[in-house]
Amino acid sequence: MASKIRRGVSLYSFQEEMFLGKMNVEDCVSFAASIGAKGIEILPEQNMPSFPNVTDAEIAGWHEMLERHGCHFTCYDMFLDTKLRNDRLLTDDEQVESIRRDLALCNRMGIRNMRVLIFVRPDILERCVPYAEELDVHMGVEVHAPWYLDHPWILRTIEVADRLGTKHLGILPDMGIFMKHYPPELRARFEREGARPEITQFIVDQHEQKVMCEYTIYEVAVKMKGNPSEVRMAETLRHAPYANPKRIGDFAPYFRHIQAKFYGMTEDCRDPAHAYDEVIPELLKAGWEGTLSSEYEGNRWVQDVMDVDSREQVRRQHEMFKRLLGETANGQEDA
Amino acid sequence: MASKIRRGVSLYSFQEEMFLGKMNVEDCVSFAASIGAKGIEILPEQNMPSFPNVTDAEIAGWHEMLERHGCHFTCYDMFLDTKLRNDRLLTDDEQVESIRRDLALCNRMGIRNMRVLIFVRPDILERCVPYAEELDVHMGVEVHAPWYLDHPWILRTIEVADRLGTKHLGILPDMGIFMKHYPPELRARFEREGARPEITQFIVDQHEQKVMCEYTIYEVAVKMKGNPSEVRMAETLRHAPYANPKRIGDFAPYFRHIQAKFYGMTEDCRDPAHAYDEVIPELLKAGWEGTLSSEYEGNRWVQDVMDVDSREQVRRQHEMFKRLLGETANGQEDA
Amino acid sequence: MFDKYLIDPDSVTDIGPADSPTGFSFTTKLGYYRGLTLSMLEEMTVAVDGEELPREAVSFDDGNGPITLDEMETTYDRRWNFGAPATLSVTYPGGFPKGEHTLSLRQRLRISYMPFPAMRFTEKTIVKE
Amino acid sequence: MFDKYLIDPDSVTDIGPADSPTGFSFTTKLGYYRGLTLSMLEEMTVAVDGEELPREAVSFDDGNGPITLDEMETTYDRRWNFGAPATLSVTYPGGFPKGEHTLSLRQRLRISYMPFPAMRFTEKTIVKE
Ligand SMILES: [Mn+2]
Ligand SMILES: [Mn+2]
Repeated sequence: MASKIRRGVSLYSFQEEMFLGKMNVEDCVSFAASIGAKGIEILPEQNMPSFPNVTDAEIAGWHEMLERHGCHFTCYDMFLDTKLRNDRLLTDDEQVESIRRDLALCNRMGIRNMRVLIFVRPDILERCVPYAEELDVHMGVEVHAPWYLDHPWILRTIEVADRLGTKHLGILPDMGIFMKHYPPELRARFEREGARPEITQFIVDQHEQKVMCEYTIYEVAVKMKGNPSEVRMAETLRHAPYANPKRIGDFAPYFRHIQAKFYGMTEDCRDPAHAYDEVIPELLKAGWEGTLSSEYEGNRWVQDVMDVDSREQVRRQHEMFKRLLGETANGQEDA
Repeated sequence: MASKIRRGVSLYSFQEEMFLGKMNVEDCVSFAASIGAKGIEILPEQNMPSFPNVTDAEIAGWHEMLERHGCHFTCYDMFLDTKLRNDRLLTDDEQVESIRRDLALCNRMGIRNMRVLIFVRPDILERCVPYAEELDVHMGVEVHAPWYLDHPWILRTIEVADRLGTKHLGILPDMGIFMKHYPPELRARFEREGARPEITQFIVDQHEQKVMCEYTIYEVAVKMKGNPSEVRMAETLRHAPYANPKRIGDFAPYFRHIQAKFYGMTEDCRDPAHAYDEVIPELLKAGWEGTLSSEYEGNRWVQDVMDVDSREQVRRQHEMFKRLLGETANGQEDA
Repeated sequence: MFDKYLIDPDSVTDIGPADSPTGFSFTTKLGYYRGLTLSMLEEMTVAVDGEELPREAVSFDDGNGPITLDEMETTYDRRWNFGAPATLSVTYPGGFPKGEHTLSLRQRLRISYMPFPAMRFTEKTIVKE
Repeated sequence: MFDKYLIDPDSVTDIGPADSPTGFSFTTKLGYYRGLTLSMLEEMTVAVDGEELPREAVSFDDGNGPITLDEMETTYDRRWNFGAPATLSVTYPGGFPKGEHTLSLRQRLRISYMPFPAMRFTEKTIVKE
């Protein structure tokens, strides 16, 4: 039986090349199509210069471009500028209005999933549910490390969704929560900045053993008298818990899209850090239907020593996805 | 159908009165019996002055004393002094030997549950499993906040237990992981030390909303320029996550004893902080069999302004247990 | 995340009369993976050889007209887009100094989902003949 | 956790000849909820009016014979039990000063399951006629 899991990319993945003017959005879409990643996740505040005053003609232009490459939108990444002003936070009404603006644009673009930033308050989202239902957009709170699926902040959103009985509020996991091993790209960067290999090895070993991060930070900062790069590397552990992949089944009804975070793939197309080999089988077991959307975030860790090649990194991740999803040459392509 | 959950107390609960010489161990046992908490959890390093050279006669004396009050032992709290020496840590062999010593004493005392400190390495425990099996003692790693059931460090112990197929290694939850509301005793203490009520209210509100603790600490320390008491109060949030009670069923096969942590009970016998009203129904639903063992830890928060009355606090907790367990007047007493 | 790309070192140009420049300008980008409304740019601090220039000396233009940093603070209807070059013009009598000197830029961004302001920094060596 | 109970203020007594005391002693307890092997007591720092006395001036006795703090460091076969009073004797020529003075004690304990040493502290006002 073919899996219902589709492959896609977030335009976030190509931020290095787009920032430098080496790729435009169509280059990204064209490349995604070439690796069978037909679902496109967009950050309007990154990719649409006229945001928030996007015209119907612009939207039509996007759709024509996507169709040229056989692609389609999967998800809209929203932001909420509660600190728009320096003299006060947005009021609750203003926050609801900002989200409603995004929901309306998302709907106009024909997108049915919206990534909601994790800091948005559940009671604000509760007020947005009627609009989300009317516009048929699923608001998925991004479960981003160091949060995890069972984190009580996330459970508050689940509680709202259950209480309202709505299908338009839930979560949207960022696979960074399944970082099982310390990413070699981060370690190498800290070593280039002056961290000593014996200290970075200690940090990697502690993480591998899943020691409470505060202990490791204390060991490195106080007992080993770590230098600033070493302490900064130890502090990255605060942002990198490893959530239990076995919980995916419990939460699967609450998400329809996944941000497939990664920092770098090996040449033989393996992710040395994230436990996709445990996560994807759980998704398959749950019969989950939705898109695995590449979110390459390695550029910032390697740009000091090499030209970033986001395409090659994303290509390798999709080779891994094909392997783990059991896609054959002709299998998933037309799904 | 009567629940299989029994009630008990840890002698830890009476530390204030015992430290001050106002109660001896028999006073504690006698009191526990009076409230139907017949299961006694002991900390040999606290309650047995001859530790670790405990004689058979001393053990017999304990059993006679317990029997006088109709009580029995439930659990042995071990410690592991890896830092016994100031020039090096205990070697792995020495650690195994120390745990084996505790397992043997536990067995001699006729106790089948041993609380293992959470910092003990899973690979060390793996080496101890044969001794635990031979001596028929269950080693339960104490899941203590800020860890939680699904924490990857805990999952390593579960992985060892599953791999070995042993029934003698698992966990031992400390109910502090289910701290759903900020304890009033802590707040009041910080206010006596100089924290301003508007700041403590902010901290309580943030915790109630389950905001990521580092955010609250930053708000209090940097943005609000909190005084030292306020910052210390905010920092307590690091140690107080709220774990999902719904996970209890998944982990129930791995524990046989529970440390029922609390900081203070209201006069009408409710715990204002811990979600026992959600936890106990999950235990009942799982058909869990074992002892809820009181662990009163409020003394340190109130001793600056009042005489600590550990007995009254424990009594109130057991009134709550009786209510939540559905015990009738004659129900559980003889179980 | 894009700190090293914040200043285009080849863009440094004097402004004002050629024989008595009143300052210099250079091309910069926003150090962030999306665009921001101008009100959220808290600081763009320019320094020559490590010496910071006054905030009032700096003027920003992303092609939609020059604006001071103080004016940006309350500009809620104009965005600086992702990857879009903008010009920072700096009052600096005599223009950028001849010879080898460093030019640095610190951006302070108010990102709503982060508890603290995001700081971006770059320093480039500029050689002017 | 038991900081406020670490010193028994009524126990302060001079030691040595009555007319020329060589020091004083007082009763203390271990600030912990269990007993500890003596090697894990890293410091017991006594101070009079805030002035710390040298480590060598202090001697400990829990009823099993006096021992110096340096000797305790490598004493692995003797425990200071929970709640058990012990005597700290301090070399302090002239004995505890007459009048109202503060006596403080800081215990530093090496607790294996904690990443940093546990610090306990108490200060009591002692009035000696
Ligand atoms: Mn993400
Ligand atoms: Mn406990």
